[in-house]
Amino acid sequence: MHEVLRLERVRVAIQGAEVLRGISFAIPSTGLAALVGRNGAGKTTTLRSVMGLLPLRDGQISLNGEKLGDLPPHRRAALGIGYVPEDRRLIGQLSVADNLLLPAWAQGRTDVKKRLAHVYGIMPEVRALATRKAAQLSGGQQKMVALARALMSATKLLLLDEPFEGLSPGLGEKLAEVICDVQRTGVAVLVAESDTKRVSFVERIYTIERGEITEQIDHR
Amino acid sequence: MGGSLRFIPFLLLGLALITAPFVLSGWVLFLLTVAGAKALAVLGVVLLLRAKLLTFGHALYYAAGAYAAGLGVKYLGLHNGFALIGLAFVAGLGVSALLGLLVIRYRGVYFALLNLAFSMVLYGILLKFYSVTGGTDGLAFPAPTFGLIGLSEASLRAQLYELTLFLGSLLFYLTYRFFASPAGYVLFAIRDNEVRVAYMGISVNAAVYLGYIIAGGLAGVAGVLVGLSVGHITPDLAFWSQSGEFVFVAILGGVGSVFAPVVGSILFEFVRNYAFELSPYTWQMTLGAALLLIIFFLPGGVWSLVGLARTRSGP
Amino acid sequence: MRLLLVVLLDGLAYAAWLFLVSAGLTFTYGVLRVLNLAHGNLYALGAYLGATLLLHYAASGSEVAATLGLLLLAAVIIGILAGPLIERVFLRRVYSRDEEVQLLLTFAISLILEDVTKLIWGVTPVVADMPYTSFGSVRLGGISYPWYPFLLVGVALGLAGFLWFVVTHTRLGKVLAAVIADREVSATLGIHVPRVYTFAFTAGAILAALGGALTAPMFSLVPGIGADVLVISFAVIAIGGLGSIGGAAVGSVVVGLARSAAVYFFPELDLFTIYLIMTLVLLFRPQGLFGEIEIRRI
Amino acid sequence: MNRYRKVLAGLLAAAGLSLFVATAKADPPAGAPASLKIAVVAFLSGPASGPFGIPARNAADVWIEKINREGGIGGIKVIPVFTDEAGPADKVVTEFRRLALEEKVAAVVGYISSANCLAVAPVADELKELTVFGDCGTARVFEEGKHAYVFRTNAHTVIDSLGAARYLLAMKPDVKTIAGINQDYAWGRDSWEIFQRSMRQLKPGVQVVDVLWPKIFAGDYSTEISKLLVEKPDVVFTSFWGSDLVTFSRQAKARGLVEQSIVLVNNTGSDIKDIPATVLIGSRGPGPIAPPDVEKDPLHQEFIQLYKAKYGLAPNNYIAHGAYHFTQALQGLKVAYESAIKKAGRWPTTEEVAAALAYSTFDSPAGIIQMAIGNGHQAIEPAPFAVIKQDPAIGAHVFTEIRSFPAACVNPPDGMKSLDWIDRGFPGAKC
Repeated sequence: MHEVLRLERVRVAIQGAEVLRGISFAIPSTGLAALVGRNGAGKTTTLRSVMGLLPLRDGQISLNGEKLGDLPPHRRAALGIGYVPEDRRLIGQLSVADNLLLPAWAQGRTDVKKRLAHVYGIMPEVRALATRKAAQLSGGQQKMVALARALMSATKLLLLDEPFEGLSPGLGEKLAEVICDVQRTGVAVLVAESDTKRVSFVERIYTIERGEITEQIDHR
Repeated sequence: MGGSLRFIPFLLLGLALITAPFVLSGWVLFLLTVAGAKALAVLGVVLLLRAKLLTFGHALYYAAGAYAAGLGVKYLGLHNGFALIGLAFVAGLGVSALLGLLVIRYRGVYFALLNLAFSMVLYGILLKFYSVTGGTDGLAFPAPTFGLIGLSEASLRAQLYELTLFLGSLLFYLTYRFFASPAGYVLFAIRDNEVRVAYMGISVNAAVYLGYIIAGGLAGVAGVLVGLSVGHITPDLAFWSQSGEFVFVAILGGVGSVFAPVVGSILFEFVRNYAFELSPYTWQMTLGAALLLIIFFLPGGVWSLVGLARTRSGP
Repeated sequence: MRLLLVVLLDGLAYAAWLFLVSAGLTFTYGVLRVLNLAHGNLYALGAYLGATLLLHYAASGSEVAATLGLLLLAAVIIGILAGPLIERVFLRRVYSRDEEVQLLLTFAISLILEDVTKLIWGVTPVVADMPYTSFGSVRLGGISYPWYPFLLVGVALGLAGFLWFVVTHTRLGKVLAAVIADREVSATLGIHVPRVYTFAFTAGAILAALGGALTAPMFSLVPGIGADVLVISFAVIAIGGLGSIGGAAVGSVVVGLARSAAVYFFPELDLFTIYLIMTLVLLFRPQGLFGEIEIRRI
Repeated sequence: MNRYRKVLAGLLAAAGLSLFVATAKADPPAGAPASLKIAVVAFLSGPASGPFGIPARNAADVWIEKINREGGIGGIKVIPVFTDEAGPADKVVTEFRRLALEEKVAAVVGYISSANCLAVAPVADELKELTVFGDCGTARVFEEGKHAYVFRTNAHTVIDSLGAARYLLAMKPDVKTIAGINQDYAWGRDSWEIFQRSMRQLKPGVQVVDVLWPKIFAGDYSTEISKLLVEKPDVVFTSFWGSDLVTFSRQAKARGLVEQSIVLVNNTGSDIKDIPATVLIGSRGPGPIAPPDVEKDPLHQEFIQLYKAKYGLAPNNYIAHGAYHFTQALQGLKVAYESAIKKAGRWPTTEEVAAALAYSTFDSPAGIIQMAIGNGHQAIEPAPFAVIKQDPAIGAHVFTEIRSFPAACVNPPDGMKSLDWIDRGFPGAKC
């Protein structure tokens, strides 16, 4: 089984302070992994580095064995990486449908309708919101839309930053189901989370502490 | 031991500055006087920039100081240099205390714009009340007297230089102390994160108001010192391009130190004058290119060179 | 009553001009969050090139469409030459720096462009007012008006409508909205943000130059016209709200009518009008009539 | 390349000529410097550079070349130092001090802005620097102060607007209503004040229907023109200049204001081809709008030829009084230096040159200049006015109805303030 995502001795500094201190881990294809750690441990920084939003001081990140180097974020999205930031960050003045279509327009994709149908297939509740303005949605709805938007790009890898934060237990369960569905379509998933209990459904948990992976737990 | 030795360069610098009139040419001395005076206005801009408040209207207080003194000459018959400086300082403080009540509520580009609007209104007033202010032709500033010293008029340039040096040093020292005071730290903290400062139970607006008034008073003194040196004032003192020049010089010098505005101001005056001399037809291009070089290669302003030299030469 | 009509007509014609010269500044600020102090110089370049093209190709009077076409061509040439150059070579390198550094950078470029314009076109006034005089005139309220300023009213309305349509109803507009709202997330969605910035700055530059080109038939051109326009359009967009096209339109109408009324009823106040309005508006609505309050980040 | 070669050839020729002249002439006076540096200060940037600054600078350039070709001043070659006048007063004064103290120029010629003349005058006295103002207008310089080292070899602004009033009454004696439109800055205010007070004296009962004050360099005057069209005054007086005048007069023409009212311009700096026909126009001093007899003046002809040869334009068609004024300043200096040399028998001191220039009379491309008022530091000049007409024969604009009011008619006598003189009904005026 080849690895979709591999990080090797990744070092990242923010404003001179080293936040990631030589992180190495990997996610196998069709894998479902979580990165668990306290606030400030380096989870968000890891995801942002994978997305290309932060420059690496040292080390390598590769997707399907290909080194990403200093590829800019928009090129990584085009490679099939979807990213759900922690605070949702929808484009409030655009409709839900426009939010979903943005990645397709930006990447100049031709299979827009197919892709949209695919995402609606996984998350039918988003279809019902399509014409509403993103700013008018509730927090929970926005989380789901942000996930749907990331899925428009995520043909290979989906990155989620604390997706369960602030969700009701019921909605949380539903989200977990969607994540499992996504993984079943052949997309590797990496979830960043502070609470191990919320990610009991994943196959592998990496624990991160002060910018280093301290533990790896495999379920199943 | 190290402490007392470090004092020596400052002593030498001070001595050099005080004795400058006996050594330097009249033109350089004049240039230093004007640059030193303007550095006070720039210091006010730097003070506000430390709190991330960019103003495009600081020339308002510069002009207020100059015109308060100019009208003092014209209508009150004042000729005593100290009285004129006092008048300008009070004008700078007073106008900024009044307008400060309004502008300190704003941040970012709106703060910059509101200040610009006020300065342009003053510009308009100075232009309009032609019979009082002389309109664009301006007001003359006859040579002031400094009753206490009683020196001859021939040494006026040297007197003005020394006055600017001593008064400037005093105000720079006081501003330096202000930077180190709790209110000064609050201003600096606002730069990083205003809301967090507010959470700490500190009145942000009170600190900004205080900073704004100090900046206004500094500019007022700068205005009268330039007026006395030049001998003539015009509404251009309040024009937006003058405010732009202060910001230009602030960035040129850097906001890291109270000394930076002086260095920036002197450098600017020389660069501008040499740009005129080298290419009278395209001096603006020369200035623009110089500014680009500083932005890209000396992002901390000219003052960062001093810091660089210091780290190179060891502790 | 007749006087009111004249005041209104003059005010609207002036408002149209204000909108045409300030649209570029507010557009650039809207997308890049950079106040382009070289705006006035792009305006001047557009005006000079527009006048030059008119003098070469339309000297003996010309049709409206051909004239407007030439002026638009001048604007596009200036925008495409200057826009990408300024954005890619200079501005791009300071996005991560403080706001004041970005302002200074555009100020430096403005100083350079001022002399570039002078080196190309010299200092003697350039006059190309054929469209102003030869497009005929109309009698309204008992006095004669040339058509050209009213043509500009039409152009301004058309431009406002066009910009509104692009921003709200096209994919391009939605991509712009995304970049404006969240630069970083836009990049993660696959939007090539630097390219969008170059595009937006170039579009702003074309608009600035277009304002100048359309002005060329009305004014005679001399060094320094850019600085005045910068301050005026600055005030207009501050009144309307920085970054808002609609705000610039409303700000233009407010200032246009106020100035016209000032000329008729308080000629001594002419100089002040624009700054008085700007001060009043900023005092009661600091974000401008249509601006959005920026959220302070913790 | 071609241009470069031309310049080089010109330089060589000039050098050769001056060498020839210098050797041909008698030895320079005792104590003479190797060369005479003269600063030339004029707007080289900004809106005043086109109509005034650059023509003035170019005129000084060709005139100094001519002076050097003919042996220099008192046998000494003149080296010009050109600088830009633009910038706020503190910059202008700093630059003046640099010229005086660092460049050590013998004299400073120039300044177009009144504000700059007012700012520079006291500094010139302080530094004992011989300074000849080249173009600025304000009467305040010598009416509010005495300046030992400062001169102005052109008339002050009173002749512009008083001349306009006199010309108006000559052309339209039955004028009843006037309106004013002037740029909102000091010179615009001065112009209107002098014109209005003069009209009050010369034809009491004329009604002022409106006074408009647009911002200087506002660019567009549509609204103002609409208002003037509504008010229908007999005469619209304006002190616009440069691009503002071009725009205003052309818009006024396009909208029929020029046909409805007489448009009267007190003093202009614009190309004659850019001003519509039937506009009444004046010039400060008789250079650009030359009365027929001045046209025969050899200095005038020489100036036009030199200027045209080097800069391609005729300074008289391009109504650039700044160009003439700068040659007047240089002529004044030359004559003063040479008479001071004669008197002293050696190279003169600055004070001796100043004494020679005061109350002197000398010839210039704009005719005879008399340093008659302001303690001999201020020149008086006649005030020429004309109507612009399209001449179908040559297909260009020409001046018609030229009338020049003699210097003694439009200048106050020595020692009297201009506004007092006007309000007292022009005592001593010889018209």
